[in-house]
Amino acid sequence: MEEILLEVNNLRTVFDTEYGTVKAVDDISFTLRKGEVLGLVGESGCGKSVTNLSLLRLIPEPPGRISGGRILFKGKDLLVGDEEEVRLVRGGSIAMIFQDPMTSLNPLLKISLQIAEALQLHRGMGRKEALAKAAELLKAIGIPDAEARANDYPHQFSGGMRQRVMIAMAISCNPDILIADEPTTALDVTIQAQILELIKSLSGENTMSVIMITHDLGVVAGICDTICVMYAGKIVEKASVDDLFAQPLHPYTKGLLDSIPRIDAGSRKRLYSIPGSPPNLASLPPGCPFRPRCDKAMEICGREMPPETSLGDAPRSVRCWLYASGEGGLE
Amino acid sequence: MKDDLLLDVRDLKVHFPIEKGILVRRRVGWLKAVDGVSFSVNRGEAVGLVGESGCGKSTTAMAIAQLQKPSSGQILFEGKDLASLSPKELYEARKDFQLVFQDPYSSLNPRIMAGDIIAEPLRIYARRGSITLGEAEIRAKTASLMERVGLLPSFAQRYPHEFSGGQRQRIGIARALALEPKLIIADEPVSALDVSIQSQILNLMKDIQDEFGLTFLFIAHNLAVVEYFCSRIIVMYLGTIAEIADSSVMYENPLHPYTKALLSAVPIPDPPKERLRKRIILKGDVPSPAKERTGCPFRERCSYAFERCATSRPTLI
Amino acid sequence: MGAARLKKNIIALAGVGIISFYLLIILVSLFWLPFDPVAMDTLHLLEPPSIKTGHLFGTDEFGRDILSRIMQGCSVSLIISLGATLLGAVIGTLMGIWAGFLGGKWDHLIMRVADILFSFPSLLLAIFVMGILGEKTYNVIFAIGIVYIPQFARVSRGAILTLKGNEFVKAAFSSGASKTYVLFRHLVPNIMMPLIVQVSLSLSVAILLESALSFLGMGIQPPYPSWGNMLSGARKFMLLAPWTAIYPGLAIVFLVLGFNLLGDGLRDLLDPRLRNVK
Amino acid sequence: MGTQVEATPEQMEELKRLFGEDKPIPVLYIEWLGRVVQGDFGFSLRTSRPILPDILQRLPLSIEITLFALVLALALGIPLGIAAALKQNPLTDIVIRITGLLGLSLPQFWLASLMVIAFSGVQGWIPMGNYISFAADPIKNLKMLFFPSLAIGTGLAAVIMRYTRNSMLEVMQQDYVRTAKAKGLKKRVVVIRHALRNAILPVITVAGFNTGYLLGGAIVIEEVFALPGMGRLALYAIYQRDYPVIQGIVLLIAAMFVLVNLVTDLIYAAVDPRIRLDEGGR
Repeated sequence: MEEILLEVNNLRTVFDTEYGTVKAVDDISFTLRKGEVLGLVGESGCGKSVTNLSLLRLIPEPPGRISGGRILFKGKDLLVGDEEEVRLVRGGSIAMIFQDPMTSLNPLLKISLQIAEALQLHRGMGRKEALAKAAELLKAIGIPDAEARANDYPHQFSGGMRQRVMIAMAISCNPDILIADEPTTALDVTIQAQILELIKSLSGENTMSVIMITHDLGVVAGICDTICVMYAGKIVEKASVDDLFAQPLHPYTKGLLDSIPRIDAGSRKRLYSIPGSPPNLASLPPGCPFRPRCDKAMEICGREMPPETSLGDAPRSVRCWLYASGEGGLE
Repeated sequence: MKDDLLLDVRDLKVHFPIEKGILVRRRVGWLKAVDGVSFSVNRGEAVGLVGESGCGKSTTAMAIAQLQKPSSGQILFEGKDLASLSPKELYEARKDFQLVFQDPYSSLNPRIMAGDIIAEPLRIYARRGSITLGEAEIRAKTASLMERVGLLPSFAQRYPHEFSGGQRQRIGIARALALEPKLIIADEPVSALDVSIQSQILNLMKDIQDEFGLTFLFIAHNLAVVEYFCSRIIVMYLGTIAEIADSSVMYENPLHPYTKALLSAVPIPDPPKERLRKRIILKGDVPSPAKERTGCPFRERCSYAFERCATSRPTLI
Repeated sequence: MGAARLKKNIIALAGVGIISFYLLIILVSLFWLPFDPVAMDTLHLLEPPSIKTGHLFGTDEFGRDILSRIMQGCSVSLIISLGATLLGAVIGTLMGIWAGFLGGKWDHLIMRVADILFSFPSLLLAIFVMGILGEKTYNVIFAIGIVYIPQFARVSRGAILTLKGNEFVKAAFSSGASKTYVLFRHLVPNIMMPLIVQVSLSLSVAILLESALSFLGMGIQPPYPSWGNMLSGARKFMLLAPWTAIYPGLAIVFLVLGFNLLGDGLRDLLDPRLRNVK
Repeated sequence: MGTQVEATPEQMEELKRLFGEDKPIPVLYIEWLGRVVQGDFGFSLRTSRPILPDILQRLPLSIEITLFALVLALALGIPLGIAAALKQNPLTDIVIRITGLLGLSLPQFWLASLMVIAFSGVQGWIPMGNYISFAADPIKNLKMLFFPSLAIGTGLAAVIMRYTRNSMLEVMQQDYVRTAKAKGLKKRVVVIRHALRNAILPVITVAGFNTGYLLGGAIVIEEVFALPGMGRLALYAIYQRDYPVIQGIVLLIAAMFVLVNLVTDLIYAAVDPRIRLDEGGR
């Protein structure tokens, strides 16, 4: 197995709001190996994007604050030390792309300049060299007529093209990790296919690790090796992609998989639907946050949050009393 | 079979003028949002209209709902051409086709309570005398509608911001049901919702369809959702129809190259299957609908394109 | 909501406090003033503020008590700014709603006219209108009101246009609603808040405009006191007797500030976007 | 008008014929516009002098004060606004807000009066009927116009400060600023290269819009400081009901506004490529 590149231990991020302290990310842990594509899956408000921003300490402070845990990147804790040290990791060893390509590029600056910035900073290139490299990257990423278009402004590009530009920017410094936060959610499905194909091929040839954040289980199935399912700020289930889809354990994962319509369904049997709606993070019920919507809820679920229970080979684990060996567990 | 026809759209075109100029606005071209669309919907059927953004599916829906004036073409509802109706007749006809919208936030007036939102169509028609319901009956009906869509009738006194997205969409559905329409035009009704809420709403609409024998025109960009909900699917591309097929056969046997590409682009939540699939990756972006064009609208991105595609527009077979 | 919401409202509350204070002064001035505000007193010309003489803010070049004149000037300032704002608000809002709701060529025409009026400096516009109408107190209301028409037209039109794009408007039409029904049931109630904010901010500017007009001798005519014409009278003596210029000015500043605070505080309440930023 | 007008009966006859009391108003208006286009603004009813030279002689001073005030407003407002946005906390927020609102609440002519009271003893700073033109002595001229310009510019400075602050705070939350941070750029680079330029866009619009407000202020301020600008000409024309002069001034001011709007648009386009390349279609 490849070496561990990133290790997140018991990360907690909170937001101080007028409704009280919201635990957006509550005690999550995962590891990312070299060349691995890790999926963080969940619905809106589950904390997946906050996790992503926490990794590089990009949480707006205030109102946000990382209140605990460790983020070990190549053995070094990114949460220790001042921001200046993390800053050099950003865009260099760990790069990011975001959900909305229409707003993620600075509308007033030329494309080439925005890519060159990172090169000048992390690779110490001169301005001219960086601009030339930027055009080269654009070409590599599939922008037709790249040299001329490098001098265009973002508004002259379509959504799909802008996401390509974002990717070119992200991979410009050959990062170890690419964090992609819902990179295709704002795009049409045929463009989504183009972008996913591009990310897949990049992770393949550069042995770059990818953290893919998405709400779309279909996207995850096609691109990820490992998956963490998040609910209400917690990782409720972790598994390799095959295990997760073949044998989901957590009732939430099961419910989610059964509730998405599939194009290959053939027979049109009724979709399952999870009752209720995701909880308000500012007023979580005691115990397991999924309990009010869970059809397997037991008495203990209302009292205590289940611990992370490892099952079978790593990374398989689940946070559910159905599998916890302790009090009230079934197995 | 002829009796079963509820909606018949014939060569519908919606062109928007593109205007330029600050003082004197002059037309510099047309944006052909919908450019010659014909299809029909039978009673009790659920027909899906799919396509990517800018393909004209929503404009088509708005034109059918008489909220957008068509440039040409006919919309026959129960055999009557809606464009030829007098305002009074159109007002009467509206009762029979109602809308469900995409955005659960902007589709409900923030200053009106849920119960009044649902009762609004009833009150409007009752006041003009086209339905005879007293205020007490309207309230009773509102309560039963709320119950039907899965909301507590006691929520009638709440304002929209006190509901979750899924609940708001339920309010929207109850409002559409209030006048007991024959056709419901649902414009991306689940795209703004979370995955776990999507299936709740889809199932609710399915149950309602069975219960009331409703006809659905369902607009969405998500093929899997449309395939689940509808029995027939219309695929649109750049203001025109690329393919119409029964949803049971579409996945197995798509004909149009665009449908093929579209289907192959939809990810399937099944890792072993995904690994084996061969994707058709389309080149480039959808061209602008403001551009003048001849021939097949898909030809620039089509891997099968040949000479004739550039010169003449294929007709629907 | 709760605490944070209230904290932001401190701004609005401070505004309400200041305005209430002025209203109280008006109420008092109806029944009692320290001195007769128009009575000249040649024995006490340009006397500095003093408790002993009873002239707390001093006297002006005719020996008139400045405090009494300021108190008397209160009601004029408020009546004129209220009148002008209401005039502009009613006409402007109607125009804006009409333009925004109907769209098309009416919209184009009304907004062109509004743009032209709007681009003209408001004080100059008011001065020229006064020049044409003549220096009468009620003309000040017209002059300032005209300045406000395009401003209210723009605000209400913008609000209507934004609202019109909402799906609930489409929903209402498909529920069989008529245009008038949609306008009065769905649109107008939703533009009231931005209009109230605009009224509050306009009141503050109206007071400034009125005082400027009176300062230039085109507004309220002496001997009737207004803060603007008091400052105008003080010009020749302000080096000798600064209190003649300072106190009437302070009276203007605090009332204007009161309306600005109120308007600004209210704006917070209605703009959810700014609420996060602030 | 009438008796006090210092014009000979012959001239009055000439004027009456010129203004053609027998013709309907729209016709008169069009005829007047026709002459204006040829540079003929007509004659003053009071002094019977041609109007245009009089206006043109006084216009530069008013423009100078307006521009000076604009520069002061920008120089004060933008840095303060940025500082307020970057040092955001509940205390500075409330201080900045109240300061800003207070700045808006000060009548310009009163502020000017206070300046006269405070600085009249200081040689050369307060102009009192001893105006020195820029051409004659630039330094003395600027010194003399500093307080008048400051009195007009304070209000706009407050407006600009608030706009800059709010705009800056909004921009700092934009996705592209997050992108810039995720690139690893220094905070200073993020703020200056990515945030500031975007934040300044709405400020340009506001500044352009308010240049009119400054010019309006200039006219009152000229009165307080006894400066021989267009404002005094306008005021006297109004006092005297000298309609041809008023008409001429209104027209010139309107023309200046078209110019100011044009300049604003040009500056905007220079900063924002979206406007530049969209063929001016906003």
